[in-house]
Amino acid sequence: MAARSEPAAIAAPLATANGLRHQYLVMAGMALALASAPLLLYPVFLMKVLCFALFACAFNLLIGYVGLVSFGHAAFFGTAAYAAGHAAKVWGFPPELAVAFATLCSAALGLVFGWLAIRRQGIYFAMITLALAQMLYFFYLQAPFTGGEDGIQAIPRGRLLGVLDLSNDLVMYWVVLAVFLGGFLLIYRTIHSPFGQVLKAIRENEPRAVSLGYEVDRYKLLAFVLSAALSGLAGGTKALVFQLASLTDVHWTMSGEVVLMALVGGLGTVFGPIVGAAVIVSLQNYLAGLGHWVTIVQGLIFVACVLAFRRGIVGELGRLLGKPL
Amino acid sequence: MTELLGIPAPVLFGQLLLGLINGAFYAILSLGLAVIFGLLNIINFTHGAQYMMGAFTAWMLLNWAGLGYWWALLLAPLFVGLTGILIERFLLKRLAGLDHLYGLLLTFGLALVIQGLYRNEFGSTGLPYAIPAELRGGQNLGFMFLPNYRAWVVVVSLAVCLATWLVIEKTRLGSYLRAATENPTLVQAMGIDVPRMVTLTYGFGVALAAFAGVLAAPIYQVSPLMGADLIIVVFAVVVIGGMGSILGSILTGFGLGVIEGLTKVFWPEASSTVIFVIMAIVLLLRPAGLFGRTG
Amino acid sequence: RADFTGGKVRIGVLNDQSSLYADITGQGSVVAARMAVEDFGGKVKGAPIEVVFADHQNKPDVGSNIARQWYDTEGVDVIVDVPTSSVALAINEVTREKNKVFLVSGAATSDLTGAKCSPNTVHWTYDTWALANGTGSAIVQTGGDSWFFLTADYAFGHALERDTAAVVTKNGGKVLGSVRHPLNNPDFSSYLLQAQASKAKIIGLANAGGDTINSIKQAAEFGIVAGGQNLAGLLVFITDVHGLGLPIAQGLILTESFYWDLNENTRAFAKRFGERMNGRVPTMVQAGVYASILHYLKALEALGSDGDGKAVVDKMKAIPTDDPLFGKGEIRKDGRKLHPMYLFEVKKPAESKGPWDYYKLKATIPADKAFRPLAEGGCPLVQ
Amino acid sequence: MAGDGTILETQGLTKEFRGFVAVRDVALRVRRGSVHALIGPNGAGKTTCFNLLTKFLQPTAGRIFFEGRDITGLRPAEVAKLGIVRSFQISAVFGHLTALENVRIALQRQRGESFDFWRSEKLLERWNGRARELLDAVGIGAFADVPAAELPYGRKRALELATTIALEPRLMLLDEPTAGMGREDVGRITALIREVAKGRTVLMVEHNLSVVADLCDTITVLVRGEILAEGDYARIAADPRVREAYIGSEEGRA
Amino acid sequence: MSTALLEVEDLHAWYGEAHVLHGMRFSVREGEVVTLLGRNGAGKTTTLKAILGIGPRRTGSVRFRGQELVHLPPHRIARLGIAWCPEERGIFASLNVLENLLLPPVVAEGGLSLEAIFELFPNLRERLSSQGTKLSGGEQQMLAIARILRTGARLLLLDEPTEGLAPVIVQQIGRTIEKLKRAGFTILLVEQNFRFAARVADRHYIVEHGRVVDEIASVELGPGQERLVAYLAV
Ligand SMILES: Nc1ncnc2c1ncn2[C@@H]1O[C@H](COP(=O)(O)OP(=O)(O)OP(=O)(O)O)[C@@H](O)[C@H]1O
Ligand SMILES: Nc1ncnc2c1ncn2[C@@H]1O[C@H](COP(=O)(O)OP(=O)(O)OP(=O)(O)O)[C@@H](O)[C@H]1O
Ligand SMILES: [Mg+2]
Ligand SMILES: [Mg+2]
Repeated sequence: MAARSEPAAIAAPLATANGLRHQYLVMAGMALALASAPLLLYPVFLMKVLCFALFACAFNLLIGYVGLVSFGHAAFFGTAAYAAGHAAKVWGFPPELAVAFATLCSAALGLVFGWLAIRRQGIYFAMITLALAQMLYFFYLQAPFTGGEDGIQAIPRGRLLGVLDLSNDLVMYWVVLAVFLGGFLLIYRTIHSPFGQVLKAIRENEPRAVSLGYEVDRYKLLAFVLSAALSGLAGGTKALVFQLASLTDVHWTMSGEVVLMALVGGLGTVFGPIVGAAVIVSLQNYLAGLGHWVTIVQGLIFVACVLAFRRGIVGELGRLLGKPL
Repeated sequence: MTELLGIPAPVLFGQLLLGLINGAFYAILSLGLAVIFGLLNIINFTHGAQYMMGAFTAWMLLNWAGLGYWWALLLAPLFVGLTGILIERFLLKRLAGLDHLYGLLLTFGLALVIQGLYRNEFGSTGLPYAIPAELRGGQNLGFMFLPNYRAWVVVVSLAVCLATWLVIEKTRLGSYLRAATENPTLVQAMGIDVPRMVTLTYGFGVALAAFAGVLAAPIYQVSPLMGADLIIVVFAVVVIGGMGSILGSILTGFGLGVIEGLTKVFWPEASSTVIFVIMAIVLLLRPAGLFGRTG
Repeated sequence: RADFTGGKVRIGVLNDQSSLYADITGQGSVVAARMAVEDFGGKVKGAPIEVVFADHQNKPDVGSNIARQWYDTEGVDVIVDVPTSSVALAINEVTREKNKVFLVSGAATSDLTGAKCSPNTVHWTYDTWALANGTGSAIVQTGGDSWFFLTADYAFGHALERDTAAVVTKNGGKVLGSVRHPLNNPDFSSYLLQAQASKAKIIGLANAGGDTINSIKQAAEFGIVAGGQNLAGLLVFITDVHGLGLPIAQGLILTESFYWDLNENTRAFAKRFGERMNGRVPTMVQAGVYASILHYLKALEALGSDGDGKAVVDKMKAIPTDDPLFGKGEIRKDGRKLHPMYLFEVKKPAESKGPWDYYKLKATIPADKAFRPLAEGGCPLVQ
Repeated sequence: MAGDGTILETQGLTKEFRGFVAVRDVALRVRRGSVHALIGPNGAGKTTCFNLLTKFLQPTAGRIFFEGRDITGLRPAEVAKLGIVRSFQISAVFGHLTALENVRIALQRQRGESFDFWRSEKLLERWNGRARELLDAVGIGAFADVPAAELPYGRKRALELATTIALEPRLMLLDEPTAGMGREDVGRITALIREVAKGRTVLMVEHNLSVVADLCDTITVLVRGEILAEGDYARIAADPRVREAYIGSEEGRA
Repeated sequence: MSTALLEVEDLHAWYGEAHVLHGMRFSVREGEVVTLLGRNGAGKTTTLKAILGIGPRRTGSVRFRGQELVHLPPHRIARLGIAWCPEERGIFASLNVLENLLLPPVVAEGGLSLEAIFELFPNLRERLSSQGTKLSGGEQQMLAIARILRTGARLLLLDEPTEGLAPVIVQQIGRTIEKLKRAGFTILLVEQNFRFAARVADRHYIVEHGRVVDEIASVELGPGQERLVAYLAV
């Protein structure tokens, strides 16, 4: 069997159920830290981190646990951003409905993309998702409701359930935090569910899983749709936070960015994508003041990252501690 | 006058020819990318930056050393290829055996650095580079005016592609390259210096990019970002052709140039997307690309 | 007693530092801003003035994010420059929401003083209407009465085409057709061939940056100008001409609101600017950054506070403008700064006497004719 | 149509790869409850036959009947659900999962497809007992918590067998179960197969003739994609055509 | 005692942290067929890899015709005339059968001609243009062996060459090894199938836990057989 070491190189240390207690501790610590973060840090920045962290986690579900690298995840993120923006601004949906609608749109899109792409593997899967996403980008560029390169601006944040006024950054922050934690826990649960167990088996040895009677394509498709939906949840929330949905959200560089986040944090680690998202978003934010040195410094950081922490920050950390994180 | 789908036939011929010319750039660039991917299993995201370096090297040779186009055609690939060899030796080598994503991230980071440095030095607008005196002017073909320089581009890139193809497919070297892609250890255990072969191959792929850059300098603006967006399209070409297929990347390069050219007539807005549409269709019908081997 | 937030005045230069528009805006704008602060004396009513800057990468979300953070946490009271219309429109929204001040120099869209106008925004240097009007009417009047457009396929390109086409027809010209190309398209030969086939006298380039440069360069290659057709660059900056080189750019007609070699004042400014910028000359955008900040500081001095952005802008509108680069002028109710626009022709290589000596002045369009009439913009502030 | 004694039957089974016929017009009949061997020289088409029977490959022509039902058009996973489970020529385990988890994956499938991503994997612990039983049965109970990748080769094959049995297959297809094994493991696996074959049907490919002679009731010899001979070991071993094509001069390995 | 062609002394090897070879020591004389026997995981394959300098980190001494190999890169070692047939066969999917066959460079005179190879393995002749990995398991094994016979290397390292082969072919390979020996090739063979090994080899080294624990000459295999079985059984 010409087993190209593709998934093996990404292969995460798959934790067995009993070695997970420390992960709950880290999770609790993380929730606490996030809850107190707005005391120290600018809430809008934090919200950006959270939205991208959720996006990266959703992406990681696919690459880390199914071994599929999607290069078109911006399609789900951006579609949701447009859907939420349009629903909130033009149709006057309340925020919770707008985001729910956005998530649904992305899930539906995930079903279509997944159905087309799921039978391809490795780089071909990546490329077909990229191609589909580029076609969608073109559609959004031309479609009147997206506002072309101006995007949908001034999206109202509205009132959550008619009561909570989201135009207050802090209130918005709590909502985003809740959305993020919800999404994160769902992903965590998925990984450690009977379904997740089958996913791992498929990633390890697909023909064997088939011979045991598993319809592997359906499992992959469900994972893909889940990932798309959660990316959509992140994108829709982001649109409300920044009151903006634009072509940036659907451009291939966005798909690239989420790959970066997952890589920098550590592929197939539970907390890696969160750390990766925090790092990349901070870079963008705090390096902006470096002016024309931004891209150079960013580039150097990527190079250093690959050379120094192959497993990503969290991956290396987990290795040092001898525990999967 | 004969018309086809509302377009006068002569105009159509002209567009086909132009498509072929653009295809020549795709072909050379994707060839380099395919060679590198084939052997190093690395998606060389620096390729666009290296193409740009080729163009800038030509500019520097002219303005700083007084060496003209023909020298540049020879020297720029050499210089840029050498920098490629350094990159392979000191950076890429450390990624052996890892997933392509790591190589992608590394080369992407490098591209950012290189483009940033050039921009800081030369500005973002770019610099002029004149068409060499020997190739100015053009031929009136009746249906269109064909600049001599463009004709030269097609001819020389066809020649370079063909030569590369012959060397890789028709000599033992080709088998070594393909085998080393799959199992470098075993090939080395057969007595072939795989590390050096890898280094040289990367250098060669990079030199091809630089060569395309020199060819491009007189027609496109010599600017730091000239290769930044190209890479993704060129990569699509490689995938459509079938990863690792040399012939595939050449033929697809020319073919897609033509298709893109036609799109510019019939639905100009979509001309930058058509490649991805084709990629999606091809991959759905032929999972390993047009000329790829299913494995 | 002056009342400045945080005890100081902080100016944020937000533009493209690293990509397409970095030469037009970029570090040069930051230098221009610093020069304005120095020329003003470094302090307003005893309060120090600071300049910060950031790169918005031409992405609206990155830009609006930085703007929010600047306004909310870093004591920035005014944002200047902001090229790329989509980003400028986003900042326009954020600034209005936070009641700060936005001095646009880099962006072109005339919507900023039209449907999207805001009491917190001043649009200083130029806009699509002014460009279309300057270049369009001048060319039609000199006999270039049939046009074909090469248009970048995004809202800005569409606007430029639409505005120019209107000017052309108003002046008795004809539009024979247009073709829309994707943004950052490297090869224009196909489109140029279509333009050639249209037999229009003038090929209007409703695009910007690298797209314009490449279209001009390749038009020369295909002998389009030699064949009797002429190019009209609708948004061409002096840096673009520099990038093209005179052999190719010569004869191009374009509209700008500033040229370094206009008069004593502009030459003096360019000299000082060049000393800090490697001998480059200021673009009109960078000049606009300088002038708009000077005027802003004057308003602050008169007002004695910067907390209420709308009040500051109102003050800016109340005081007539007067600066060494754009001369005397005013800011209209819709936020439009008025000054003359100039029609230039790019010199032949033989005519150029030194570095950056590129333009011949062909006509001056007086301030009252240069910009879209107040009533036609549809700005809600005007009603 | 086959009588009651036949569990699997093929008619005119043919597979062509780009002009090369790997399996030609094969009529195979496997008796219920028997251990049936498929032997033949390398490249005869044995693995291809397995791939056709389990639908990993689509036949060019011919039909396949399982318990009288035509399964020619089914997908691989459907065939598996009907109770035809195969092993692979190259050992196939889920390397990063523990031995216990490997077996559980098979047990889990019996609950129907597990698409419930919102439930805890603790749910799976109720299969632990049965999984341990199975591991004990193949003699690797002590390795239950070791990741499969770290098991020695012979034990991997044992694990694969345990996983296969967990599905309670009605027909087991084993492709060279003893290949690459040390002597002691061959003995153990032979015994194991004999054990699990009770009450099931086994179709196996094997080059080790002593194992074949030991275990199998019926032997089909495939040569160049076609059936050359069929019968019990003594009859096959005596057939000069089989000796020439396959067994060679070596005497009495049994 | 004639001088050894290959001498291995105090060879240690590690996969990462795992210490796998603990001071292997053996020698092979020119023209001999020597086997390494031992249970799964004893370190036989690792020994072959360590000789070639691929895979594990190693210390100690490996001398070929008196030349020290431990500091040489693998391709230089191969060029000295050592060829390896790996246990997982290593057939290249991107090459067809003929290309696979022609891949290893000829390092010395005296290799087999293509004709001779096809005579040995007639299956290969028919499948020349098909993709290497589309061959059946056994055919791939034949190809892997055939491939190194062409190169003229004088020392052949064969790792379980009979695995998965039909009895007729095993016999044929046995005859081939005898023929090669007569032609002056030296062979170091790793085997599980000790009946086969016993027939073709001059001497056997028993490997346990990364060490040679015993040496048995074939002639004494009659009485030595008991010893051997004792080593190999549980
Ligand atoms: N996908 C394929 N494409 C082309 N030829 C194939 C393919 N699969 C198998 N073959 C060919 O079909 C023939 C039968 O192969 P198969 O693997 O069934 O043999 P086998 O009987 O299992 O042999 P072995 O005992 O060596 O495993 C071989 O000649 C092989 O080369
Ligand atoms: N790549 C590797 N990484 C880590 N450990 C390894 C690796 N390869 C082999 N080992 C370990 O080294 C030891 C020796 O393995 P080796 O492959 O040399 O055994 P062997 O005697 O050839 O066995 P077999 O008969 O199964 O082929 C084993 O314990 C094995 O688990
Ligand atoms: Mg087989
Ligand atoms: Mg071994």
